[in-house]
Amino acid sequence: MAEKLRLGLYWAASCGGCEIAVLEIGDRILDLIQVADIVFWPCVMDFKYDDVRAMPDGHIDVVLFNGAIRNSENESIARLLRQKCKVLVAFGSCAVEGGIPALANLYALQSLMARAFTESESTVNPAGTVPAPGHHVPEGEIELPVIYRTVRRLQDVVPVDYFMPGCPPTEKQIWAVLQAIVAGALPPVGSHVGCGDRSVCDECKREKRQVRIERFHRPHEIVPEEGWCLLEQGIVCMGSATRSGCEARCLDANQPCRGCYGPAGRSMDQGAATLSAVGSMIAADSIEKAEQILRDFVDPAGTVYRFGMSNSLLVRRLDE
Amino acid sequence: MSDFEPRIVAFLCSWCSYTGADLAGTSRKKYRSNIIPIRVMCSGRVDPEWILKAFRDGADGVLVCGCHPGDCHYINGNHKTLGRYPVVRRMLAQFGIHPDRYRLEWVSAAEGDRYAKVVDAMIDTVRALGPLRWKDRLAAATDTLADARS
Amino acid sequence: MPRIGVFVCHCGSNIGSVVHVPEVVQFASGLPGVVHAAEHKYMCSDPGQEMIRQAIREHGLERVVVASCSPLMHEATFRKTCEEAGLNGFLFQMANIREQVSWVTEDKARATKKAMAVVQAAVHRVVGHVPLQVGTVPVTPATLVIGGGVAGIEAALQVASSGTRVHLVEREPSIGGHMARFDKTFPTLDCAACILTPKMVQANTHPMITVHAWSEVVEVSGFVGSFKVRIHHKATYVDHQKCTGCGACLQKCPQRKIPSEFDYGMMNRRAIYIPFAQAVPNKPIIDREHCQWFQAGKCRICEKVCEAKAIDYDQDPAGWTEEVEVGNIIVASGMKVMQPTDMKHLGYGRLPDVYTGIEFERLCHASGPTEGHIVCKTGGVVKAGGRPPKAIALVHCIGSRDQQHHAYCSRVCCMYALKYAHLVKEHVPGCEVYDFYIDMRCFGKGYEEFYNRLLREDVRFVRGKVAEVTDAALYPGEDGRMVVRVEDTLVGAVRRIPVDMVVLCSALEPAEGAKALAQTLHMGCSSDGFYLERHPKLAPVSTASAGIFVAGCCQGPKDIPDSVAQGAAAAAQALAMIMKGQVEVEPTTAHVIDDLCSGCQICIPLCPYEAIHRDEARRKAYVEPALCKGCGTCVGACPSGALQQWGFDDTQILAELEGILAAR
Amino acid sequence: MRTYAYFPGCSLKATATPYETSLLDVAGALDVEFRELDDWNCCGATAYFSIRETLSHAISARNLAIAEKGGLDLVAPCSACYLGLSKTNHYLQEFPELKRRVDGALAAGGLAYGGSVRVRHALEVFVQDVGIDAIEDRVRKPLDDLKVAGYAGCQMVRPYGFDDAEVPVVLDRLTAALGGTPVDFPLASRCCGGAQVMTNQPVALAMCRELLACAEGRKADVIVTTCPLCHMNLDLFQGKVNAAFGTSFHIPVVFFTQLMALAFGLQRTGIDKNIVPASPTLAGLMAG
Repeated sequence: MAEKLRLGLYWAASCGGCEIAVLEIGDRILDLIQVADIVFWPCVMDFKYDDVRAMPDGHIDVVLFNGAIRNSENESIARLLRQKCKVLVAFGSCAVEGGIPALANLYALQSLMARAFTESESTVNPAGTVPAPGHHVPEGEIELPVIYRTVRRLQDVVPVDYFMPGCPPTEKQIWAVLQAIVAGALPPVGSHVGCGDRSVCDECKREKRQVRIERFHRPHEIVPEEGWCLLEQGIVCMGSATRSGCEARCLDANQPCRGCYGPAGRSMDQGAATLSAVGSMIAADSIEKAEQILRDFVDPAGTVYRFGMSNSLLVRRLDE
Repeated sequence: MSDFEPRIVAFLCSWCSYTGADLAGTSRKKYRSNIIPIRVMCSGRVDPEWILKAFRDGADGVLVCGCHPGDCHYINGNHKTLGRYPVVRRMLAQFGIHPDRYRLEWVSAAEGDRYAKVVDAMIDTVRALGPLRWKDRLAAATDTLADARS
Repeated sequence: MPRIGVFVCHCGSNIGSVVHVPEVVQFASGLPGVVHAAEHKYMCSDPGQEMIRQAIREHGLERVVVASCSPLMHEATFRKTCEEAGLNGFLFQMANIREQVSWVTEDKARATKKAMAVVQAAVHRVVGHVPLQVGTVPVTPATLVIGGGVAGIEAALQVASSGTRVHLVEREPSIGGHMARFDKTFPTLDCAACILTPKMVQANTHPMITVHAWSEVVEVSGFVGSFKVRIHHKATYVDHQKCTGCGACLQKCPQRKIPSEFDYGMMNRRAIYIPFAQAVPNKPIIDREHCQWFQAGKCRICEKVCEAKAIDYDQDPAGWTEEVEVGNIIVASGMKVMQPTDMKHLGYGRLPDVYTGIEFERLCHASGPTEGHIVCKTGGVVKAGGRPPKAIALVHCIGSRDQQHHAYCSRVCCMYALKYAHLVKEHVPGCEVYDFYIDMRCFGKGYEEFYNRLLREDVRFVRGKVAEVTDAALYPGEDGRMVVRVEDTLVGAVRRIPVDMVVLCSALEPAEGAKALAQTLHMGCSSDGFYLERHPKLAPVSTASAGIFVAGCCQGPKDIPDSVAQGAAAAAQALAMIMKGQVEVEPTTAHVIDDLCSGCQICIPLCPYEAIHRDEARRKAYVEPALCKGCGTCVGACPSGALQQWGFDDTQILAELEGILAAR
Repeated sequence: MRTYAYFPGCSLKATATPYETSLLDVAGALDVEFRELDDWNCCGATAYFSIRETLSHAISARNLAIAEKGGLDLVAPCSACYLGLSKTNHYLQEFPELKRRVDGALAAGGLAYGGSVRVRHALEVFVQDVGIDAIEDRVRKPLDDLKVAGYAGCQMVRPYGFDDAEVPVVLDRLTAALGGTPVDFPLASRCCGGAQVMTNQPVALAMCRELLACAEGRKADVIVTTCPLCHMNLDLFQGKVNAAFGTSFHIPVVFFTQLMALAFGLQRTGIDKNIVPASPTLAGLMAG
């Protein structure tokens, strides 16, 4: 019998949803471990970084890496795993394109720290204590990872072999990709896996009426008409600019697509593509009218880069 | 900052604005040389991706010129341009890019003089805002392991 | 990387005296892919083009960049040059270093630097060019002429004389336009009706001309070679097939007091009417708004007196629409005379006996309200038998050459004012004529001579812009008259000149609905609202829209000789196209990359030409190349990059952008 | 109760006191409160703007800056004040360089002006805000048979005015509401000569003469004006016009607020303070 496949899973800056998504495959995990050994999965089992450091280079066959690069620990483990694995898969939106953590790129680090550790309504911190990388305690020196000012994608720090987007990737797609890994049937390096090649509209069942947008609504403001394209109803839906593969689940739940699968087709920048499509659709014949209609399109950057800030052309806010 | 020479990319629709810019030349109107045009058939062709790409890759300003609303050679291509404009500007502001670095102006084929004025005004505005240097500043705002260890 | 050749033109000294061409050539030769770079004094000359052809052959060039003038000027020339050397014309890119570099930049070093950036952009762009084929479409042998004024009539007659079908559409009940209202024409003083009426009749009876009067073009679809035109015929309530034009109905209609549009409300017409005696077609129409039968449900007198049984009250009030197919279109939709009502200081609409130039024309006309007698109003009504004026003011430049209104000169006012001066002197013995002008513009053949003649006819020419026409008398002799206050710039004094009649030579403006028509035809207007010709000197009757030509005052104010000349010129162009039988169409259309299209349908409603539809079976968009005009708006909007435009592909534009930003 | 900031200007405190008393009485009768601007200064009048641009706008802007603190519309009854304040308002918006200099001057005095004040003429406030109908309702003694030449003058209508610059109509509408008869007065927005009466009197008198001749020609019992300067030129200098041109005009000239006070039946109209005595019809109304 051939040697069993060695799998590693890791989470960097992420919510943990991707880990849960892997467990969504349910009983089939038992099939998986028939053919694969999980050699590193800190979220689920007790592994130490030193265990990994002790492995020979290229020891792990495939690493599914989820989470963005938010701090020095994320980056150093990314580098370590890259060294120790043969195939590195950026798993989930955060690793592929920054994800929700990358929305922080719209703010300066100091203001984020202040908000999180002193200003927020639920915080009691009269001393104004904020985390510091190094700290002396009676037991000795402790060290925390250094938090980065800019949230980046996995591919910004190490070469990545495959990209598997989704927040999180669906259980069906995960299982399909795991099967492909086991079968050695992965596509050429650099490909996106576990997703489609078109846009969410391809999978969306809602009908288009080819109307222009007269006013925008946020999802909680109206009860959208069943079966009709949300964008045409004035709810900013990124489906047309977002890679397919999710089976338009959010749309089935009457929620607009937030774009977690990243840009569709040849588009370089998912946000710009969305704005171009949405802006073209509004019923305006003057800039003033356009401004008036677009006023209700709140927080454009936070909407169209909900998941893709690190993957965008501009990456972050830079104050002049 | 007075010796700062901004670099501005202009996307001009062929029928009105490029023709108007040509007319500025034919009428020997002088304007400053910091602007390089790219001709498209209609301002509606201008993809906001290009604008972001221009800013990221070294432009200090982006000017888009089209036919006046109602005068579009393609009936209403420029309505789509103007529909994209306010929201793109607002988004640029969210990224810390002064919205005046991106302007949409209507220049008809007869308005060579106006084109020259629009260009000079744009250059003045961008010069006052200073260089954007997006890539450099982005690199400077991006931490690496080396930074963390030092 | 394809083999690229770069050719930089001096354009005599136009480029070469500002841009340091050798430096640009040297710079270009160092750019990636460039295997050959050369300069020439005149790249568009035969030797210049030959140089390019030779270089293509000798160096095996696969891409060509010419840095010279605007692509709008010579792109076609150099594409052809490339084709002649066996290279597809679309593997070529033009770098405009004249109109947008050398002519607009003062500093030579900066101009040279900018030229390099422009060349670099073109070199980057041309790498991604792909060969494209210019298509041809057949031309339907028929022409639509919009507007039946003198320019349109001339155009229609010229086209029809070749045996080509013409549809002449006129929105008024009769063709003839403004000229039909004129009494005499300057400077020859020949009778307008005597020279125009035969042409009107000729147009109406020509076997190849269909006159659609009381009709409007409401929709134009298709493209050069085969436009589909929807013509809306307004309801006439008279069957013009049966009507003999006997005129019996006109006499008997009891509704007598309807202000005549033709006479600007100075005369009355009936509810069933023809606008003027020589109207063509000479068939009446019923004005539903004023007809007793339609409004009160009784009368039907016209029906009773009509022996031909032509009256048809049951016509659909919405009229009817027909569709015709034509190969090209001549727009001769004319102008309107500005109503100076908001110039309150000049008294129009407030003081009696203040007229616009065109109204005064009717006053001089034998079939006008005063039967050709120039007289003051009687009891506020214009009619024959009034008191003749003792003095008349002719005021030039009303709304023309005026920053508050129109910057342009209306070109005809000086001359018609002179004509009026002559007519007043002829018709009203002893009447003083004051002609208030800024400059006398008598530019045409025989015009200056006419001015000289008037100088000897005892007309008082006052050089100055009239400040006010008032009825506030101050001095003896002013009571009950109007006073023109003016700064006489030759005398250097403010004068008060009492007169009894004022003629305001008001500006010619774009016709009512000019903008809407431009939109129907997808053509451009200049900032003053007149239609934009393709080139003011070299293409004066072509427009930016292939197959659409302009003639007459819709393109700008002009007199009768110029209108007729343009009508004939437009006809010649239209005919040239029809005789050739086919036209070339640009291949820079949009197309769908099937693998990327999700059928999101965002593009479909954006296309003003309805060129995109959804292939229901494949759930994808499809662009019909014959309908696509190549604006690329759908391409800009496509959120997945599935739509691209030949010749303006995202990769090409981004390469151009990179070329610009890589420079310096 | 409508409330406005009130900029009286110098004339209303000196040569045109009947304008102020009648204005405030009429305002009271129409439930309008004019709150006099605290520590206001001269508007700069017309001429100063052509001599010292920055300074003239600075003193005008000072008034606007004070008014802005109160957040009310600023009402100027004098047409020259109205024009000067409006002009500064527009210029500061249009010319950033001027605004920079004026801001500096204001800052030196501890003031700042954001540009939010709306400058209004008293006539505009009565006719547009209170409304013609409300004015008509308040009439107790209609000006029956009184023929009124409505003389808007130039500064109220040009270039920032609220009425037509060539053929103003607001005064005529007011006259009709008060029960009087507006006469056709084609010179309604013609200049009275303004301050030329001091510097180049023959010119000013000739201009006044045109106005008076026109009013007389149209058989006006009274000329109604909106501006202290117009009033002074036409009333105070009417005798001089007669002397200079051998004419014999005797046309009373009143402020529109005086006509309103008369029609409202208020005690103080101030018409008796005029130089040219009331014409018989006017005197009859005053007596009745």
